[in-house]
Amino acid sequence: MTAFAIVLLAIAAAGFLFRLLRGPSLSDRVVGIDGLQSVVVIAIIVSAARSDSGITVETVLVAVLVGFVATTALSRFIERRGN
Amino acid sequence: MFFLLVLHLVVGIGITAGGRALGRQAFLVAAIAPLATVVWAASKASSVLDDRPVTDSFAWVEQLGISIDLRLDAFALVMVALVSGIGLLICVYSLGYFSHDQPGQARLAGILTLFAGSMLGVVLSDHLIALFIFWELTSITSFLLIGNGDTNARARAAAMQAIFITGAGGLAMLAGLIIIGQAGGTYRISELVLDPPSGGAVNAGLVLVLIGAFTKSAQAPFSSWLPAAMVAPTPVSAYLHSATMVKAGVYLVARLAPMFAMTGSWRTLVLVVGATTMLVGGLRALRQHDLKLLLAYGTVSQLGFMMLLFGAGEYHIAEAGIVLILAHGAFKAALFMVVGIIDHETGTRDIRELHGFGSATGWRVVKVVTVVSAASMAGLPPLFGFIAKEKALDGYLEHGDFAGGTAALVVIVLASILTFAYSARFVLGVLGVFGEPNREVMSVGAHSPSVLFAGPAVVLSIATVLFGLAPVLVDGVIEAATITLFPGSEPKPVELFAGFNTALLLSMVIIGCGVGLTLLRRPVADVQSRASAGLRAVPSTEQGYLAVLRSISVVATRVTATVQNGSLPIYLAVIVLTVTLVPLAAFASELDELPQFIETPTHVALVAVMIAAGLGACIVRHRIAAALMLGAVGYAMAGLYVAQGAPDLALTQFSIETLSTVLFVLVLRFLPRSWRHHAPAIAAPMRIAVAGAVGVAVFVFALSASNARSDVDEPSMSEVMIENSLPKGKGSNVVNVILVDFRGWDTMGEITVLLVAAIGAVSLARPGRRRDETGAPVFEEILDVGDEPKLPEALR
Amino acid sequence: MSVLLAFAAAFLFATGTYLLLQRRLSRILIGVGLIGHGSNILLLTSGSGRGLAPIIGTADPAAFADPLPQALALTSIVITFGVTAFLLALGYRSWRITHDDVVEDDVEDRFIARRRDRDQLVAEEEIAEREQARDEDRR
Amino acid sequence: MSSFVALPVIVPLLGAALAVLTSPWRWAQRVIALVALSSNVAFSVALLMSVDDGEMLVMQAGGWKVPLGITLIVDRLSAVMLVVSSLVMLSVLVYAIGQGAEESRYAAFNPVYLVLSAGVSASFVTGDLFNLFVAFEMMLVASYVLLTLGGRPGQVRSGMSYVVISLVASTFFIAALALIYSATGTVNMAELSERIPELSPGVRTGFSLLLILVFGIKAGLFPLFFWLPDSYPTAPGAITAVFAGLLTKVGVYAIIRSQTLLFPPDAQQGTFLLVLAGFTMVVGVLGALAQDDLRRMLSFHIVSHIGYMIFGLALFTIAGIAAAVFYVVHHIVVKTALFLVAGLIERRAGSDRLSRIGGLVRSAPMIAVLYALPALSIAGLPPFSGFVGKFALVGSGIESDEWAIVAVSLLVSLLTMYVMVRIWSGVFWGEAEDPAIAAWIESDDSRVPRLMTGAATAVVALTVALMVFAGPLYDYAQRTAADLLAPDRYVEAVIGDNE
Amino acid sequence: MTPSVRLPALVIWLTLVWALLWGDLGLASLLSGLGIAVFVVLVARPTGAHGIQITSFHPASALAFLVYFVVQLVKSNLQVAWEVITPWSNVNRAIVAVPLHVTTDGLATVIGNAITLTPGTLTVEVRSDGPDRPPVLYVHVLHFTDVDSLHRDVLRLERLAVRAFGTKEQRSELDRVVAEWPGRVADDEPDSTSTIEGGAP
Amino acid sequence: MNVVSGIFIVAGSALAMIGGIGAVRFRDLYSRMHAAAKAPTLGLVLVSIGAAIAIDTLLAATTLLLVVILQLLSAPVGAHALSRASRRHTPVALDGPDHLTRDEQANDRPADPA
Repeated sequence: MTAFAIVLLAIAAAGFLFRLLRGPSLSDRVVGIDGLQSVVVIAIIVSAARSDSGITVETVLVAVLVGFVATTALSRFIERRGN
Repeated sequence: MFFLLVLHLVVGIGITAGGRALGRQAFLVAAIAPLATVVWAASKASSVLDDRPVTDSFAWVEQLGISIDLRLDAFALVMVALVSGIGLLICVYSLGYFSHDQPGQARLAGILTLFAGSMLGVVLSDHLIALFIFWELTSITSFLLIGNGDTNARARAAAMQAIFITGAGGLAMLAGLIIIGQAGGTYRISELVLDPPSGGAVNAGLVLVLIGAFTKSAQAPFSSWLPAAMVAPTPVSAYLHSATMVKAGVYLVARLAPMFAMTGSWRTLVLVVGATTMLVGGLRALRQHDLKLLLAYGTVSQLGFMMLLFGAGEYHIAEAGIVLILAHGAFKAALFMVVGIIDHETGTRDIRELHGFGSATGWRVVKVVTVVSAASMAGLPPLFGFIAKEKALDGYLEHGDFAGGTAALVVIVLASILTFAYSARFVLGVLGVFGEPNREVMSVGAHSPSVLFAGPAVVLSIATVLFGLAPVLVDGVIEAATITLFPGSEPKPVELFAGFNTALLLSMVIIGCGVGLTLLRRPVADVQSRASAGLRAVPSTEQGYLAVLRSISVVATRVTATVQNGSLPIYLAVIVLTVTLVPLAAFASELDELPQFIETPTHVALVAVMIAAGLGACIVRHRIAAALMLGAVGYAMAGLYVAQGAPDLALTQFSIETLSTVLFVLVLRFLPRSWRHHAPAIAAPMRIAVAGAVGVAVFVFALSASNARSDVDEPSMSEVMIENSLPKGKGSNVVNVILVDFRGWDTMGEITVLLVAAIGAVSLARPGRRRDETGAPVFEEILDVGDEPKLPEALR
Repeated sequence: MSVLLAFAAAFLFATGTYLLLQRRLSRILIGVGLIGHGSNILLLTSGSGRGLAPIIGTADPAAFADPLPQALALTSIVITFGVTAFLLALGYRSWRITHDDVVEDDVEDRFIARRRDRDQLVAEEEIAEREQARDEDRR
Repeated sequence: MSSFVALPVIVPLLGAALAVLTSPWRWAQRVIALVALSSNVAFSVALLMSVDDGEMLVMQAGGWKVPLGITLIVDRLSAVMLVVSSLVMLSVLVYAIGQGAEESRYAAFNPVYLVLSAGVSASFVTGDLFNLFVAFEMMLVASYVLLTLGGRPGQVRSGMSYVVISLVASTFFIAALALIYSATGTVNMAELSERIPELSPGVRTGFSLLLILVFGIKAGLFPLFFWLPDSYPTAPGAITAVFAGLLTKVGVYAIIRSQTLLFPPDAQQGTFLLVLAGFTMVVGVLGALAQDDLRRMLSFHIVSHIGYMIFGLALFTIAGIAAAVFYVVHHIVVKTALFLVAGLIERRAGSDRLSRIGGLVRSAPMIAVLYALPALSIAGLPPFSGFVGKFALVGSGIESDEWAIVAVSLLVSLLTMYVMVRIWSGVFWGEAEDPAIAAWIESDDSRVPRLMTGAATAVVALTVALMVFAGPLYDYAQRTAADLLAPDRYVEAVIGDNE
Repeated sequence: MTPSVRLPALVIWLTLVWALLWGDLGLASLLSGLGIAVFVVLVARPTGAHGIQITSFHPASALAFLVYFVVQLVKSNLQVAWEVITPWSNVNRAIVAVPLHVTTDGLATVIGNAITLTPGTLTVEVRSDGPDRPPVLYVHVLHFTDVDSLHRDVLRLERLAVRAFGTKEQRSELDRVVAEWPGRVADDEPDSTSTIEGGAP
Repeated sequence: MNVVSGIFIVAGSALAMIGGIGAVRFRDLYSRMHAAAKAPTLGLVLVSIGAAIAIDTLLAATTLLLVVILQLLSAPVGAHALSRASRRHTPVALDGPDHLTRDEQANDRPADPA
């Protein structure tokens, strides 16, 4: 089950990675990395579920918390300097 | 004996440091040290001559065998007499030479005293390394003394030349001494004499030692520094560059020749070099107009003479050398003093500007001193110099039956003719014969020298005459000295007239030819200058020195400009290539099998992300975009951490990645989007090649290191850590326990690093409170020059 | 350590190196970041291999991932981050001064390179003096 | 006594923390820093005496036994390094206070300086390879901050190069650590000493080379030294002295330690090190010759002399290593002294460009003497400590029949002397060409603060002391070398302690 | 919420986050979290002037809001899925200005966020015309048909939000607006039949 | 792990995949944002629920709840911040790269700051 989920997530990661690499604007890349981050977070939760380990979940908490900060900072940058 | 050295040191430093108030009286104070030495040496003379040398020793670095062993034997006694006796006279002479108080005199007096101490150390040392130590000290003090008139660029250049050449020789010599010492098992000369080592290494060592001795004693081809050193004040020239320091090389040769003259190429080398030096020096002396340079080249020639005498390693010949050392010390110092007097009173040393000095008593005395000393130099009887020459000729005639002995004799005769000629030239020059009418006349009516000024030269002349007439006065010392050098030898007595022999005949020939050469001086000069013009293509030693200096300079600039090109990318390329490629072969040799290719499909996905984003980071042009690629790699890393069972790491990775991104954005937002074009320091294909090499290397490292794990039986540290985490660390999260407890010391350091980095970053990035006219904050540190003293405009 | 992960580390080292060899601080920083990731992969895989999070009580210790490399990697990540942050501050400062993030060549080194191009000598004074003295001597 | 081992790290760190808290009051910071560093001197001397008398002092940080925790160990080598470094740190601090420049202007100076001291000490006392990395980083990050204190354009430029190169070096160090752990399963040096010989020869050799090069970047070996001459001269005056004297030597220490302790004789890279040493010596001294700026000359010169130390190590004989240890100690003190004097010269003459100034021997004879002593020493002229070091090196080289390196070292010694003499001639002799500068130099002497001169004098006095006590020091170095060549004692001290 | 309620709430929230970050709901981590939270609150002194300010809270209505929100979220995802499978089906993107009726920033934020997570819409910008005037949202619409339906949907969301988190005045104000609005918006229950452009035609 | 949690997890992952595909296939920035802001968010929620069921401890559940709340708060805010920022710097053009048929914001804005 989780293996299947991982495959799905890999496809998702590929999609976002494509966006990150392809651009064309900086905002697009931010969309890409944001998505990538979400996918990694989801993947971590999936692996936590698989390995039954609660500790891994904390990682996710932090990731979600700080990921938002990065997006905001990047947005601020785009706002000031453009794409 | 140490008290003498310490006395010199104390007096020297005392005068240098506090002697300003003394003015020229500093030289009187300075005289204390040589005076004490002379008195002390005199008191020890009888026991020393009885073959009961005085010794003293101080172990400095025992494990290395460096100890300061002093030994006053008969030969040393001769040298001490020379060093301290002339030193004493020079001090007195300086009082006359420096007639006014000038700043810097005390410094000169102090360094002169230090030199005297060092020179004393050289001649008293019974230990090769101790000798070397004092030897180098004389080089240093000589450097300071030559450069005494430091505002004169020529003085500086001459000082540099002297220390460069003698320093180079000194280093060769150091290596040579070490080789000899290691081969002989001791550095103590008095022990080496008993059992001199031999062998290939010792031969090489001896050549090196000889190079050192040659440079110090201004032998060809290292002689160029000595004439250049004549820019020094005359007392210095008289003392260092004629009477004492330049004899250090000769002294060393004298000490070593009895042991090593038969070893390897010693004798050939010494004879060839000595002969060349003697001839070339004489020829060049003959062409000088500057009295001081004339003497300098004369000194070079005489030093070559001494090399010929001591280097042969024959005690009969060496005995002549001892006589020559003494005689030379007396007449050459006196002549230098005369030059100093003339220079000081008339302001010139050019023989074309001298027309005689009138008949003041002082000048008459000077003329007498000149004639007597020059005659001694020329080898006229009944002076001390004559005895030296006579003994030398006799020695080579009777005992020069070794290879090259006859050639040496011929050279001595030829060079002695030259010596006669330049001695005559000196005398005639002082007497005003060369004075040219179209030149400014400096000498006539010059103030006549004071008693103190002329006195020391007179004393030396008296010695020249006295020892010439009554050699028996020094006979005992010289014989004892010879026996010291050659234990068991039976030297002939020193006497003025040894009977009608071949040597006497040769002396007559020399004098006759010398007179002829002097009479024919004009045609000879013409021939010489034509020859010299023809020889211009042949590099002189001076040119050799300059070429060395120049090539050092060119090589230094080229190498530095190439290696240190100032470009960070190139530095980094060299560094990463070195670090990765050098160990590559070693690791690659162990890479015989590959581990499993893929552990889990998850890895494939994560690595794919890393690779794609990594490539993206290289390709994208936008800064932030590249930073985002890095971020993507970071997230993939976080994923990998989780996959490897390292959630704590993933957590950290997320936080750090995000923080980095934020910081990047914070900083990069200021940078212009479009930039001035800079040519890359390294072209892209080259960068790719370097990157590829690094990648391959890391790949190999990683695989062969992990293969190697199977070679080690012991468990890894972490197994113990897992066992102990709960019972001892009181924590179930092993990573946390490691960080907080087991390796808390690391964590303390890590926190410190973070804090310091934060302090640094804040202090760099924080603008000051001041604002400029547009209201923008001013970075105070950039502008703040603080309360440093206001510099003159030129220094900004 | 699998071949794949070794390759990943090597690849990160390579791309990082490629970026390092450029003049812009921003690129260099990204290069350093990549190399850092590469070395962390090496560190992480230096242990006993894949495993479960090493938390006592959650599983059999034999199945644990090696905890020590994790701790070491953590320390190194944090330290590298601190230094990177400082470097960024330097970059900012550089921008304040030059309005760019190019790491310029060292001025003094360029000066020496120019001297080489003009074949100037180091010990000019000494050589000139000695040459002059020699010429006088010759006359 | 073995609990003393951690003090040279902990005391400065505590001091740093206090100094941060007291940052509004400079006098308080000064008192703290001086007390911390003075007590460091005291601890270090105590450690040295205790270690020289008997056993190595081992402390397991936090009481965690091997292999749980981090081993801190002081043997003869560490002890002497601690003593010299603490002395140098203390005197330079006094000098910096006297200078009234960066130290007075920036509150960050004292704390960061103390961290630097802690980092240096930590590098010397650690018995754990990873902890060595952390210690390096403590030292380096402090050095970054100190180097760029003031943020002037030159500092920022060279600071970037310096930080980037150090960062890359650190990353490679981490990679090397990873590989070593991967192969052996430990990072404790004593355990490594036992396990590395079990590895296959290629891997052993590879690790040996890798560590030499990684540490070589910090030590400033050819061809890894480029960062050094570009960055050191831009640091604030007093700081350059510490950098020049100490930081590279920490790299040298790491090379000596790792080569002798970790690797069996067949993996020790004697020949390779000799080649590196030769190039390092030559290129460094040529670099120094090509410069006009006093501090740059001296900085290049550091590189050259690192070659000497490596030369001694590369022989892997007692005589060679003893010479290297002696040379390290000598060089730390003497180089620091030279840089401090260079600071005096700059303050007195307003510039440190040889082509612009001159004649200081008349206007500032005291500085001339202060320069002459260490300069003669570093040029290897007798009877100064540099001569003893050179003698020991050349002697051991000849003993081992390494003629090429002996020849190179002597040639370099000559060029070194030439450099020192050129500085002397340029700074102290002659006179400034520009009359304004000449007048400035002639004018009164009061602008060099007494405390600066005093501190410089103290370090110069230390160089003289090295000469006087060269005998005992060399004895000590020889005992150290014997220890280093027999790592069993070290391993026994660390691991035996466990039972 | 008055500060006397808000600050303790903040402390509790921070303590909880702290404890969860430590991955430990034990006494030690709760206590230390409490300490840190109190410290943070005392040091930071959040006055609420610039922060998001929720002025009131009604659990029942909030639940209604949540249910509506979740349903919308699911729906919006289905929509995106559909879009992904059949792209370019209805290329009619637009940015529409939607005036709000509430004046507090906090509510505007909640509404704006909810809009982003509801089908076919994405808040692009919030324009604030002054402290006392309601802000205007600019909404990016994937399938634009007409302005009115969009306004209506937002109003529905706004009303739910105000009922959940608004003050009494705000609620009555909203009721008034809704009453004035032509058409059916007053339904409390989410109505799947009259939403905005669900799916593709 | 039971079937229920498995279904949740697969569903969530599928949503994430849909977001990823959307990020590739949508032709303009805002549409891509629609995809990126919504799909992974719900995906995360679903996976969290699945994981909470699977792990079945109070701590994990609480943490995951917190994760969900934070994600629900932050995703739209991030998307909003990003879209606003892009909007300010993108030249207004109907039928331009953003494929807009109507842009009321352009009318309300006096001038384009870019």
